[in-house]
Amino acid sequence: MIDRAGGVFVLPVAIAIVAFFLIGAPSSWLTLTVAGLSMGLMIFLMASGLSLVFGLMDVLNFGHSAFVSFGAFVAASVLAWLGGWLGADSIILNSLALIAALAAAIVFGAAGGWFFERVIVKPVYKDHLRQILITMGALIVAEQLILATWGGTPVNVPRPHFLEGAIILGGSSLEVYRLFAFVVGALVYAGLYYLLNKTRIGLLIRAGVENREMVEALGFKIDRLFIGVFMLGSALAALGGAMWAGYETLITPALGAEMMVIVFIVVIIGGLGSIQGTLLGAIVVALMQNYVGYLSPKLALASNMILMMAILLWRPYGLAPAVK
Amino acid sequence: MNRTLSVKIIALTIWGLLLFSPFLFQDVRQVEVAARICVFIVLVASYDLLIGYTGIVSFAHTMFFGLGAYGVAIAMKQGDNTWGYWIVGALAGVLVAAVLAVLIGLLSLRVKAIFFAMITLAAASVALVLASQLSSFTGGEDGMTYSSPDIFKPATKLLTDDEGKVARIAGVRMNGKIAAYYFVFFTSAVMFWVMLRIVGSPLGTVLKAIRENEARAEGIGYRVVAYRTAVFVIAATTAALAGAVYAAWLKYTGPDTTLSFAIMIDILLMVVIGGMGTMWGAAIGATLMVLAQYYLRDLMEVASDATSAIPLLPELLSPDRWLLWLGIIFILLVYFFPAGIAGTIIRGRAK
Amino acid sequence: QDGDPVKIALIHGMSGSPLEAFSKQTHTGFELGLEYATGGTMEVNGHPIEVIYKDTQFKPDVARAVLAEAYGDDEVLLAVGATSSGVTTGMLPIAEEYERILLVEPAVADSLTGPESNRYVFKTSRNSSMDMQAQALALKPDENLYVATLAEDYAFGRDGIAAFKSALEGTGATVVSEEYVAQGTADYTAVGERLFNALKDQDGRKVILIYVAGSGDAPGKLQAMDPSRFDIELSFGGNILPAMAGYKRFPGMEGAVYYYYEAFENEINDWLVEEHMARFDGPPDFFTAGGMSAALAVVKAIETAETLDTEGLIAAMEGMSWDTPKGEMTFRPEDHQALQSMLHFKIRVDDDVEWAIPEKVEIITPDMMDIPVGREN
Amino acid sequence: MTLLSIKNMDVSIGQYSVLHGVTFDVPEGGVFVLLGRNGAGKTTTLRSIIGLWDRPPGSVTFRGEDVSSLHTSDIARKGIAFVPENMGIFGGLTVAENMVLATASGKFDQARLTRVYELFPALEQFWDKQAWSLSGGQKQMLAVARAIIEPRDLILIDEPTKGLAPSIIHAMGEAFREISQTTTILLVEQNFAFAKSLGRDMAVIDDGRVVHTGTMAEFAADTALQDRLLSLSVEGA
Amino acid sequence: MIHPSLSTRDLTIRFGGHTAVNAVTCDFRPGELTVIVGPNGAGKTTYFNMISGQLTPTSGSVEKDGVDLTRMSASQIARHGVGRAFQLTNLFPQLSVLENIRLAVQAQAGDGRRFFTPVAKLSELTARAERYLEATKLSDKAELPAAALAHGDQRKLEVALLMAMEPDIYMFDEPTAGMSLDHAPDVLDLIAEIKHDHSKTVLLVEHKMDVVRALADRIIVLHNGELIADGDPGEVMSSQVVKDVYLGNAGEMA
Ligand SMILES: Nc1ncnc2c1ncn2[C@@H]1O[C@H](COP(=O)(O)OP(=O)(O)OP(=O)(O)O)[C@@H](O)[C@H]1O
Ligand SMILES: Nc1ncnc2c1ncn2[C@@H]1O[C@H](COP(=O)(O)OP(=O)(O)OP(=O)(O)O)[C@@H](O)[C@H]1O
Ligand SMILES: [Mg+2]
Ligand SMILES: [Mg+2]
Repeated sequence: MIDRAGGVFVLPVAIAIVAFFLIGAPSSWLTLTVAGLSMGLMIFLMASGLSLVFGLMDVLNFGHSAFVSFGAFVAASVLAWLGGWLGADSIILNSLALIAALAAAIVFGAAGGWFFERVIVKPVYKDHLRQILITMGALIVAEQLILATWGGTPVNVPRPHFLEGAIILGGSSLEVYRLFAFVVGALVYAGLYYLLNKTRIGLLIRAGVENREMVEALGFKIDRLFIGVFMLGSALAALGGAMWAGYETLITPALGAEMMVIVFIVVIIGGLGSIQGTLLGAIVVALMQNYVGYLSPKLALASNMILMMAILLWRPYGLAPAVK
Repeated sequence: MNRTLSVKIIALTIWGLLLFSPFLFQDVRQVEVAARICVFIVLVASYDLLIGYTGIVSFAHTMFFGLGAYGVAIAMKQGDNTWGYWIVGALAGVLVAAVLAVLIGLLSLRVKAIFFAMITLAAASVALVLASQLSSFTGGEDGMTYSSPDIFKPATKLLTDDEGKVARIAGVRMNGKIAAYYFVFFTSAVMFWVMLRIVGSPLGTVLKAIRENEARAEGIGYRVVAYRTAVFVIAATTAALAGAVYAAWLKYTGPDTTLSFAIMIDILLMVVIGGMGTMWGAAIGATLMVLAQYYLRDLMEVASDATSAIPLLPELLSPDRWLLWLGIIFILLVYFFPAGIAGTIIRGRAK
Repeated sequence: QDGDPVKIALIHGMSGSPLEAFSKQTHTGFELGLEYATGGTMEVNGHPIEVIYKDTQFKPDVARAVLAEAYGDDEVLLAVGATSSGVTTGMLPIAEEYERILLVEPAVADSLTGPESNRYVFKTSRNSSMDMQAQALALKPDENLYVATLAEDYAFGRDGIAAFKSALEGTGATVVSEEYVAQGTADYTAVGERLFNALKDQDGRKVILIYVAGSGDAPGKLQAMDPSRFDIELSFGGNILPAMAGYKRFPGMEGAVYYYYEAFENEINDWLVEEHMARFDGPPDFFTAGGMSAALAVVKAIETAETLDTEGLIAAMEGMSWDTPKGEMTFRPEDHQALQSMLHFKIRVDDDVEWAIPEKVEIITPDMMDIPVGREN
Repeated sequence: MTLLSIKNMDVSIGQYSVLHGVTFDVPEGGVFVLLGRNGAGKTTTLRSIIGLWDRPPGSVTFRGEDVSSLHTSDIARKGIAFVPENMGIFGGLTVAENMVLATASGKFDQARLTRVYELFPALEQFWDKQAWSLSGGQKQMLAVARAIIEPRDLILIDEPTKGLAPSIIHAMGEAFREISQTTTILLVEQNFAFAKSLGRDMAVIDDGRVVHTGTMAEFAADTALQDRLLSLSVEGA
Repeated sequence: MIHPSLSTRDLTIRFGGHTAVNAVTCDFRPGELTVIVGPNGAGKTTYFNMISGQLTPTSGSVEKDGVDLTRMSASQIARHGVGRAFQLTNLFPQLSVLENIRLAVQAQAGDGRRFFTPVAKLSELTARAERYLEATKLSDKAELPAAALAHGDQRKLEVALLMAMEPDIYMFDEPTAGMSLDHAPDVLDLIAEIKHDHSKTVLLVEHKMDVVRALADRIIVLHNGELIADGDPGEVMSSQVVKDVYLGNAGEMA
């Protein structure tokens, strides 16, 4: 399995090389590639929580996008509230404001995830259909709550000065914020990888999805684990939303819903439940979008769909599904 | 047994009310509401064929609905408002829906349910984008208006009295509006009846078997992919027909009346509220949901006014937040009555 | 009959879309407009005015039902609405069917007064042609100007760019490239590279004109790619105030918008700003001004109509001019589109103000523009 | 000494009443066999002991402590292992992973592991395979192996010999005999020959009631009783 | 000699590096009941899976009455008259017992494609389904959902489903596993009855030696995927190799 899946991990490299020759202009290629990679990691942040919950717990959470939106708005509010720090001339204060905003989003996501698992998802484990339905209901409620709290008008997201602007390298421009997003995404990936592959938690959860009763009969409190995973997934979504808010700088309550289709596509392309797959899917999607957008804008919109269909025909379970 | 009967009685009462509604409630809004209920009963029932009976989760149902509606809209806009163009448009829409359903079905009904759901979601969003981008043809985001056959025009006199004016029966003017309503009513009723026959037939049992245990159904000799594709096509063409009827009634077709994801969610809500896997439930679910869409808001206005003295409550009961309450009601329904209204009545209290 | 109330329906999306905030602004403006025009009595020529509110839920079919209900059951004299162009398109035939007036505000599309419309439709909101012509004028086009355009790939974007190009015709300016992105695009890197590559080797003034309505913050994304290294300027229209905060990144940028509360100097606007500040603790935004303009039109029409019915109103309104916070507006008799002034602005950043200030350069009056006539009544 | 004592257990599922006042005591040490026809309620009894029904009325006392209101995982942690009728294998996990989850610490006691390998060589052979691909009998072996990989006080086993080849049944019998030196086994079994060879004490359940308790030796000797309670028309090998 | 109704030629399947069934060549004749024995994991179920189309062989072929079944889908094979009951119960859990059986009857009658006649009107279908209910003594549970049956009754329903398919080839995979002693005879009687209809071919996987002795006309032995013995019951069971690999005297397992 592993060695066979190994091949798919060179896919982004292959795409990038082909694109290099098609694009011709190295500076444009570099701009597009760096932008694509960091966009991929931002999408990964939003998608990883979904993939985790979806793949490990077999819960299809349509409400995931609500956490993305909540994360974005909470971070925006904290940043606005800490406007003084943000505007200050000290990098330390700037960073503190940023960290506070991201942390607030994470805490909010985790807390929301706890509530969500207890109230919404718990009764419908193992029942896909009801999961889809009930999480959709929750999505409606969450969107209304966001509307009621923050209103429908777009909210401006201030961001620290040191994340503004671009580094010009030859003829290419590399946005600072994207580089920052790249780093955050890579750190999260490393953390998740460790958690799932180097600890027993991943195993227990997978076992629990198959047969909850048996895991309990073996002496584990599956409830707590599930809540934990759910909180983690939601917190990741919120973090992803917060990062996305910083990228978008102007956000509306529709933000989460707008990102949802791409997030689903990424999770599917990557293969369910595998963090590696999700990262791979996110990067492939983001790169393709940039290259195709440059080479043939008309196709840009369809590129995701075509990519998904093609990959599913080639590998019906996605690029690197969790071994099942 | 008699529990099933009571569900049937409720659903038949709904159809009865729909039959006489122009006479029972004589205001403008109710005709619109009643027509919408008719169309959505068909739409929801056809969707239930997929989700409730066969266990196929598709998000492309609005796409098929839209194909029928757009077929009629484009034909009547490019041509004229005669029945010929309605038929051409409806047939074209149904045909395209059938072809697409076969393609999607054969290509992807083999894959895991969740992948199928995502593929249909992708297809539906492509349809939405196409409708928006081919604006010279489809009217784009704004949709298009056209006129419906002359007999549906409010000025048409179906019956005249001695003075040559529109006759009234029980106070209701026998004009084109009535003709349009009964067109919607009868076409919907026929489609609903056909679907009832389908689920009661041996085919219906096979569909349920596929939902329950696909591999075993294959093992006792049923070609599962063929059956799934067949039911997908049946559902798709029915939805397209419903779209064609709705297009004639509305005289407007646009993404927000046919293709949008919001309608897909409405359909899902209706199926669940009514009860998955019961055709009769579809009628109940569609009715309640459409009524909620039109009247919950008014109801909340009253509630909000009534509680205006109490802090916070009026804020939460603000009519603009009616969707919030609908969402909460929906969650509670899925939680406590997973079988929906019809299913709960049939199965009784015990879980 | 003297003393009979006059009913007016406000039909907007109040739920189901983030755009509901725009509807609320419109309502506020409309109510303030009635208050101003009636001196607070809410009576016109002795007729008390009664406003009925209806929610389209941003669904055309619901909108049609509630509009029909307003005309048929509530018997309103006229209706005002709606928020999005699609919903409003669906409502047009109902006005014709019931032979009652539909006053369009704040939906934008040109087509609402186009060939598919009908003589019962009046429109006080500005249309895309106005946006884009004003935008073109704000660029002061001449032979030295090279423009690349960026818009979303659907009717709204394509029509806007077409209007923009027709405004440039005869000025000598060149459009070197038109780029269209899918709606909802969030990453503008690819299209940015294409735009830069198209413009960077021109010699002359190089401008990217952005006409993107969605929330993707296209200007910010392009700005982040540092167009100034190729001497490329960005130009785009104004926005609602919360969004104008993001414009602080573009000091000196010039463009056009149809209202900013400090830009218009007239009695009505002074009153509006003062009252709005007092009641809502902030200045009015452009949908508020739009709502107020609609109310002022309604009151004047009722005041001057010879008979208080649809035909009387149409007669009064065709060619009618009236005063609004945005100056004088006039309903063109041909297609019932109201012509109005636009603001050519230049962005000024003031750290004490939450948003970037679109400072007045010039008011572009209707006679400076050539807005195509949509239909012949 | 009594290890586990069940008193007046009633269970109903939906409108069906399945157990009516089931009462019996399992003494410490040895194998206690629970017999009964299909549908008598044996599985239900085991599931109730380990807490997989919501709080059945009646009491379950383990080492003198009432555990009937505890959560399943807490009951398990008191030292009770459960081998369910459907085996409860995690098909998506490998054999090794299935086994790891049955240990408290995540580490194997090497001696016990070796013993498991001896008993069920197939498990060693398929150690890194996904468990769903095992044969029916191999799954059964895995299920039992999980229960004995750690020391426990009580093992509840539901029909372990179902579908096993005679040679394996034989081996398993040996294993149970060995385990029962140190651990009590509560065994539900249809294979009377197997049960007879292992059991020290026994009870028969019929129609949700305990209809007989006693020692296996007495019961095995009394064919009339067997006939009445179990209708042993096909005598086991 | 009677023509074989079913035969497998060099039937082989590999999973990764593991050969689960290795070049099994065997003929089965109408009127004959063949018991397949072998230690756990010998490949008995896998052999069945290849014949009935749940798995596609790596190489080799399956033929029934001269028709090559090797690459056919499970449903095609079922329609060719090869029926199969499963080792692990495999039913339609939420459908009633009657509906479960009626599905098989309907498939056999080719009625699944009728979409406009209410099932209730097809009384001959129901009547046939009820016959199998009676035969398996499940009549009083006809309206219960299959999921609510106790394990033993589910096994019976599994057998009833197979009977209702009325195939030419019957394949039973441990039909009495987990059945109590008072229920097993019902099922065994049914199998014996099928055997007496001399046009049917029966394949049976079974571990219970008393059952094997009572029913078998012939026994074949699988071990590590290979066919190691084939012949008369008495002979095979007393052969040394079977004692070694299967019956086991003191647990000396390979
Ligand atoms: N979910 C359920 N719904 C309704 N009845 C049930 C359900 N589960 C079990 N039963 C009934 O409870 C009774 C006892 O079942 P149980 O599984 O405990 O029997 P058992 O003695 O283990 O039988 P077997 O030997 O067949 O495994 C049976 O009659 C069965 O029909
Ligand atoms: N899909 C598969 N992938 C990998 N290995 C498999 C697969 N199916 C079966 N096997 C292996 O093939 C071997 C034969 O399994 P099979 O189920 O046929 O045994 P069996 O003879 O039926 O045993 P039992 O009597 O225990 O049911 C087993 O070792 C099993 O692990
Ligand atoms: Mg049992
Ligand atoms: Mg087997």
